[in-house]
Amino acid sequence: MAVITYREALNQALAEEMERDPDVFLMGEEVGVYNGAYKVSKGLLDKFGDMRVVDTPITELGFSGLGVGAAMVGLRPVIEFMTFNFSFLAVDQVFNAAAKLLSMSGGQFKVPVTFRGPTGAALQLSAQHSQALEAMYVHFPGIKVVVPGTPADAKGLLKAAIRDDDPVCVFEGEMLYNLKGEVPEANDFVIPLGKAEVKREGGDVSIITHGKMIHVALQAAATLEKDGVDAEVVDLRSLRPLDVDAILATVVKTNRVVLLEEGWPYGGITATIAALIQEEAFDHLDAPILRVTQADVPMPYAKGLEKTAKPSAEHVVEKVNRVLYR
Amino acid sequence: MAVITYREALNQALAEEMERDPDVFLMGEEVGVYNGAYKVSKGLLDKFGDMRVVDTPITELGFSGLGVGAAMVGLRPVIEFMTFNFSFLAVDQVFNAAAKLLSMSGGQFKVPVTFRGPTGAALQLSAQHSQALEAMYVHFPGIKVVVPGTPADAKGLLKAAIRDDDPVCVFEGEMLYNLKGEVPEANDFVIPLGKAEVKREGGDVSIITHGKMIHVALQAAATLEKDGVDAEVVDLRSLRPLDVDAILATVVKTNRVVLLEEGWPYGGITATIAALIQEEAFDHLDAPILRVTQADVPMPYAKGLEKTAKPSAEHVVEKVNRVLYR
Amino acid sequence: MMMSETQTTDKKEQDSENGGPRDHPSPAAPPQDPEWERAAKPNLSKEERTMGLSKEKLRKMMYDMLLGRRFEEKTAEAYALGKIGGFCHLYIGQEAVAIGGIHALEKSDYVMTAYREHVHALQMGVEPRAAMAELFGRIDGCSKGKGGSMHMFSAENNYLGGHGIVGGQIPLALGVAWKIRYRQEDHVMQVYLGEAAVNQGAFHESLNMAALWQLPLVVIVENNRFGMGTAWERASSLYDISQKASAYAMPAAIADGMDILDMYRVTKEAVDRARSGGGPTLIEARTYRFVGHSMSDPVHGVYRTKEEVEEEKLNDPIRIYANLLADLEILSQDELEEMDTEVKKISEEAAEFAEKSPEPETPELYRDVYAEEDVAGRLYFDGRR
Amino acid sequence: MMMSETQTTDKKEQDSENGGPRDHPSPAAPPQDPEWERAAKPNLSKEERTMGLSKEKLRKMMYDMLLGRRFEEKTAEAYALGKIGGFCHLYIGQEAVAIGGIHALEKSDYVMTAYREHVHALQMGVEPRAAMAELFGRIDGCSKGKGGSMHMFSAENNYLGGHGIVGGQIPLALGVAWKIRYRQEDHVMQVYLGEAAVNQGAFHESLNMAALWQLPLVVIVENNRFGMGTAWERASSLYDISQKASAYAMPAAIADGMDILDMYRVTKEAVDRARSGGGPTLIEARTYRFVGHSMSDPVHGVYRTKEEVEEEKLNDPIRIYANLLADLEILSQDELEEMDTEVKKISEEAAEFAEKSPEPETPELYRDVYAEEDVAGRLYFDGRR
Ligand SMILES: Cc1ncc(C[n+]2csc(CCOP(=O)(O)OP(=O)(O)O)c2C)c(N)n1
Ligand SMILES: Cc1ncc(C[n+]2csc(CCOP(=O)(O)OP(=O)(O)O)c2C)c(N)n1
Ligand SMILES: [Mg+2]
Ligand SMILES: [Mg+2]
Repeated sequence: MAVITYREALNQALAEEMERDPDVFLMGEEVGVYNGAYKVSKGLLDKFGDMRVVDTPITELGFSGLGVGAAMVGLRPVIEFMTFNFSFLAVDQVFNAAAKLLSMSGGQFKVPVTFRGPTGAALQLSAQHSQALEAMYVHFPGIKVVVPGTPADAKGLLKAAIRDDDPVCVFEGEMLYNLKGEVPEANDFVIPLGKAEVKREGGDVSIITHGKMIHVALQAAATLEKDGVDAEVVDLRSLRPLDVDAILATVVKTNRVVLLEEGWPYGGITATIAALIQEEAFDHLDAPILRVTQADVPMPYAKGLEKTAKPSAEHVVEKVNRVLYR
Repeated sequence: MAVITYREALNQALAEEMERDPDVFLMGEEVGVYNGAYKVSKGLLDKFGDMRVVDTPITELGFSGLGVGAAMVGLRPVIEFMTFNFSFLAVDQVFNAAAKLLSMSGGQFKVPVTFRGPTGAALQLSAQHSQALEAMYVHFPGIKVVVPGTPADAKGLLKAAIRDDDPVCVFEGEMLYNLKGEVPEANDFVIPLGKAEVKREGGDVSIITHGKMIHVALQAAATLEKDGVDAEVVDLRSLRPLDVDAILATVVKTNRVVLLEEGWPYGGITATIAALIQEEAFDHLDAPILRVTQADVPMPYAKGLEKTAKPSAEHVVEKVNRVLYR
Repeated sequence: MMMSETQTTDKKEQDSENGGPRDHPSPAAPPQDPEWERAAKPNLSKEERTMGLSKEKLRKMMYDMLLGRRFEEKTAEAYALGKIGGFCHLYIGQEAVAIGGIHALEKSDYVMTAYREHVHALQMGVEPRAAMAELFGRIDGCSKGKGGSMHMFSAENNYLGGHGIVGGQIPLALGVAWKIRYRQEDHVMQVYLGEAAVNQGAFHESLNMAALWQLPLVVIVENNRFGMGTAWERASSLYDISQKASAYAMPAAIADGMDILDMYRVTKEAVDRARSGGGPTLIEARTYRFVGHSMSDPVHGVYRTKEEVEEEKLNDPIRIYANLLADLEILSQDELEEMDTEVKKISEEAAEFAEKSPEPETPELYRDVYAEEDVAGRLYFDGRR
Repeated sequence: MMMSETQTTDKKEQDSENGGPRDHPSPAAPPQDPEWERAAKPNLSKEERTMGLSKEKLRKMMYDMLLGRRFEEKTAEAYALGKIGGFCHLYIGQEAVAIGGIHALEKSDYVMTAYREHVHALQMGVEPRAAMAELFGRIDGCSKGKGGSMHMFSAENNYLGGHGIVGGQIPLALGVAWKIRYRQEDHVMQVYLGEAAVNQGAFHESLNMAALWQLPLVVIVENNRFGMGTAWERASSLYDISQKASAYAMPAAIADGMDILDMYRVTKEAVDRARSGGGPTLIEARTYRFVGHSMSDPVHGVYRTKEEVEEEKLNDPIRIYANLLADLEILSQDELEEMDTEVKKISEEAAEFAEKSPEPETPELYRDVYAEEDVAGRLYFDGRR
């Protein structure tokens, strides 16, 4: 297996799927001539030409709808949001069109579109540019949502998303683009949606998370290990479909749970998972499920405040100690 | 106290606040000449003139932003969404502007705007017109959310929302507009945000809900009563701020909880409340918290399917029986 | 007329100039002739107006308008009886627009519109019985009863719906036009919208991309002068919708939406241009709604007077066309009545069929939500299945 | 020039006509003269160009541009040293636009812009030290360090920010213009945006309402020919932004954004019209960005050549203006250098001040999220407090 960056993994996924299927094209702001605001589409314009790697005007609502419409009639568009923060302008086409067309048409129109881009906070981009929005997307039936946290997952899940016949939103991490990791080269390497992965085995407590936060969780687990606590880290990878079996399995194994996400708590992913666990594994819980999220405020610009606002390994360790009653 | 409809209660609230404060104005589609798509603003144009009751072009993004901008410089706009289903087009101005301006400006610009309109399903309006979206709004810090379920609450909460210095979203119920109830006439009748109300006392189980669903809950409670089960029905009324004390009090009292909401389950209001209860009242729970929501699908048009998809008293009774292990 | 007079900017030429703004020529805007509108509708003899179309086609247009009218009258009846629920928007008075416009298309072309769509659906080939069953919310409906009045679809007929968000269908139609260009097909995408949707940002974002990429998109604005209760002049600072195309260097035209042949003539020119790679066109069809906005809205009262409606009804597109066909001896009064009896019967039978068609069963609730359900993990979180 | 030639539709007159579409006159579109642009910038003598403005004001304009330039050079320096984080968009090359535009305003008028805003903030009265402290993310910053480069605000100076969503500030500005009209004040709202924001639906929805209601809004499009790496001609089917105003029957004008006096002249006319109840104006300021889109974007390479940038730099607004003032003996070379030393010193001191200003403390995290925190119930759900 080659060691490549998360960015390169996404780039490979796009290139391979575009090679494989002429109906796949990439559209968004700066994806072509500029090679992508975060260079994810580097070289694709040269390779595939400007009908398949398309620079758009800054019109999120318009080109998102274009992707949905093109998908209705058989293309497999990959629509890039420069970041999901800008997708607020486009959600009508995602939630009122993409999510509902199959149902409203009585099954006649599939919408195999992929929406992708970075989610969450990078460094000091302040309130409007630092939002982790997967929780908003996952709320709407008809949409599928994946959140790769490693290069291998990025490649395997993006390929799966593009091949899937439903609208799939791929939430990437701006801070992950330079992350290196081993990635299978096989052209048919695909990670099926709905499969979580245990990123670290452990027996004392379960830390369940997704995306960028798996690295925070692993960091916390390392700290806890020094302290004699053996934490299991479960990476959900896919939020809808959700690997409930994997969640229940780790709960049954450790009986103690800390949930971690990058976004806000009210209506967050962790809220639904906590509700689900207490409903389906009530008797396996030796302590209440605790949650770690970002501070429930708009992200401030100041370096120190931002750092405090973000969920950290310290926060996780503290909650783990609480569920362990230590 | 006079007995009036929910619609009239909202109309009174608007008229009284506009009388009281010249900076309050109502803007939206069809609010003026047409007296409101649901006649909530009946007579207001004649009373206050076309600078204070303003018909807009169909441009949700534009006039929502107008409301936020006008609020930045001291007006107190009430922006009506004909229904919240159309507000997807406007959420960028609500979540990226209204929710964040005070914070981004370091406290310099308050945004005393009110967004209001019906939420949830009426009868056979199908997928795009039947969404209960309060869960999406409550996710964003900086926003306040209220969901009146009775005429008195409608009047008291809308008045409070208009007087509040933060952006407040008032989720009304299309199916509630004709509901009659006693409403205090006093001009200074205001229901403070963040105060839940026990709509029915009971000792065996707590049904916690909000908005239109309180009537489904009360219906379920009536059925259960015949069956010897004494259910308490807690109406949250305000979702952010949230009356956590009232929630914990009823849990401590009954030790069994069923949560009910009109919207979808993933990221729903009930998910957060379940997570919160199990975290803060773990040892008071004699059974897992169960949730009742609408079917996790886009709302279908067909009468029977729609009925099945909506949360019903039967669903609630069934879950209550389960938390009572009967 | 405007369409021909309005010239577009040639992108290639523009892009090839590399000197920056000062070198880019300003494309022509619509002509300033105050007579523009009459100019837009040339003064043609009765014979000329038929453009040499076959007798059959001319009769078919009449038949289609009659069917649309009678089908919707039946719909109103069924709605009053509570057989149909939800929002229901009738097209009575506007028939010439969609029927004239769609007659200018080939079978392989696509159509999409808003929620005032029954006639568009029928014209694209949806069986009256399937349309009526949809209105009744039955399993034999063209959307299996899941869409209703606002969301009819027919994949086999390239009818792409039926959309409820004002302006929402425009970016979707842009995507279909994109697909045609992408696959180098010679089809055309025709999208209809009400004049009030012109104010939506989606309209402007889409027209810009359609013109920028010269996509085969024909945008037909049905200007019936009201968006619910709001008169167009209270919603737009510029009355002339066709002129808005000049902001996109896009050809535009005005059609008399009460005259099916003028509608056909104007649309055909735009469709031919789109098919031959000439890019998009904006058409403003001036029409009028003889009925309320929806079943709950009175025909007149709050926002328009009885007199206004009565006066506009003198322009009934069916009567106007019937007189023309009679004068040209293409369709006699008797033949017209025969036709009418036939379409009434079809509408009648459609209602009987719908009445008999079963409601979708409960398992349908979780069908058509996802195309690929057979995945690992959980897709539904309502704990009901 | 265009502004004067473009006539608007008189709403009152239009509404009073009740006959419907066919009676509504089509307003004039921009002139078709291919020479429009040169026509837009009249051929004035050096004296005429100063429009009889006082020597002080003419010097102040120079001072302001110099300060803007030096302040941002200091900003770039501090950014390189890691003192400033996040996105940082410099205005170098475009100074004449905002400074000329804001000089046409009264103290009681309002300004709002996008994220390329340092100079707008300074020009509206934000102290250089408060602006620099904001960039450093310190408590003495004009937004208490919570906004940063993209979100500067100053209530006392009517500077309304500093917005990060392309086009997002336009509806907000519309709301401020609405408030001015609502309170019958004689203020003016001036909103700046980049040319790429013109494609956003928000721009169109807002212009329509501004024109429909004749609000005192002056919309200034800073056409620096690129939205990040996308040349305007690759993003819009029509090059001439000013012409887009014809879709709203709104007066429009083009200004030479590299010539502060032309910018002032054109803006002043629009501001006076707005103040006197004449409604909104769209101004296209043709300018150029001498630096990269943001600190991470190279000055040239991918989307524009070194040669192009070098050639445009010959139009440096500061040099152009300095020469004019020298020729008119309003500001000598020595005086200019004195000025330059002064503004360099101010920028220097601003950085020192920012360096010393403390970071906001942790309790600030939960301040300014809600204006009314003292409510019943829970507002924050992170379980941290
Ligand atoms: C985004 C959005 N806003 C509001 C509505 C409610 N609504 C439905 S139809 C309508 C009027 C539309 O008028 P027009 O576009 O002229 O079409 P017409 O009804 O005249 O055919 C409105 C406001 C909606 N469906 N979608
Ligand atoms: C809605 C939205 N989409 C995308 C972006 C990312 N973005 C930031 S600046 C920019 C280019 C804007 O160009 P222009 O409007 O011309 O302003 P300029 O940077 O040239 O001053 C883009 C695409 C954004 N901030 N907001
Ligand atoms: Mg209309
Ligand atoms: Mg630009």
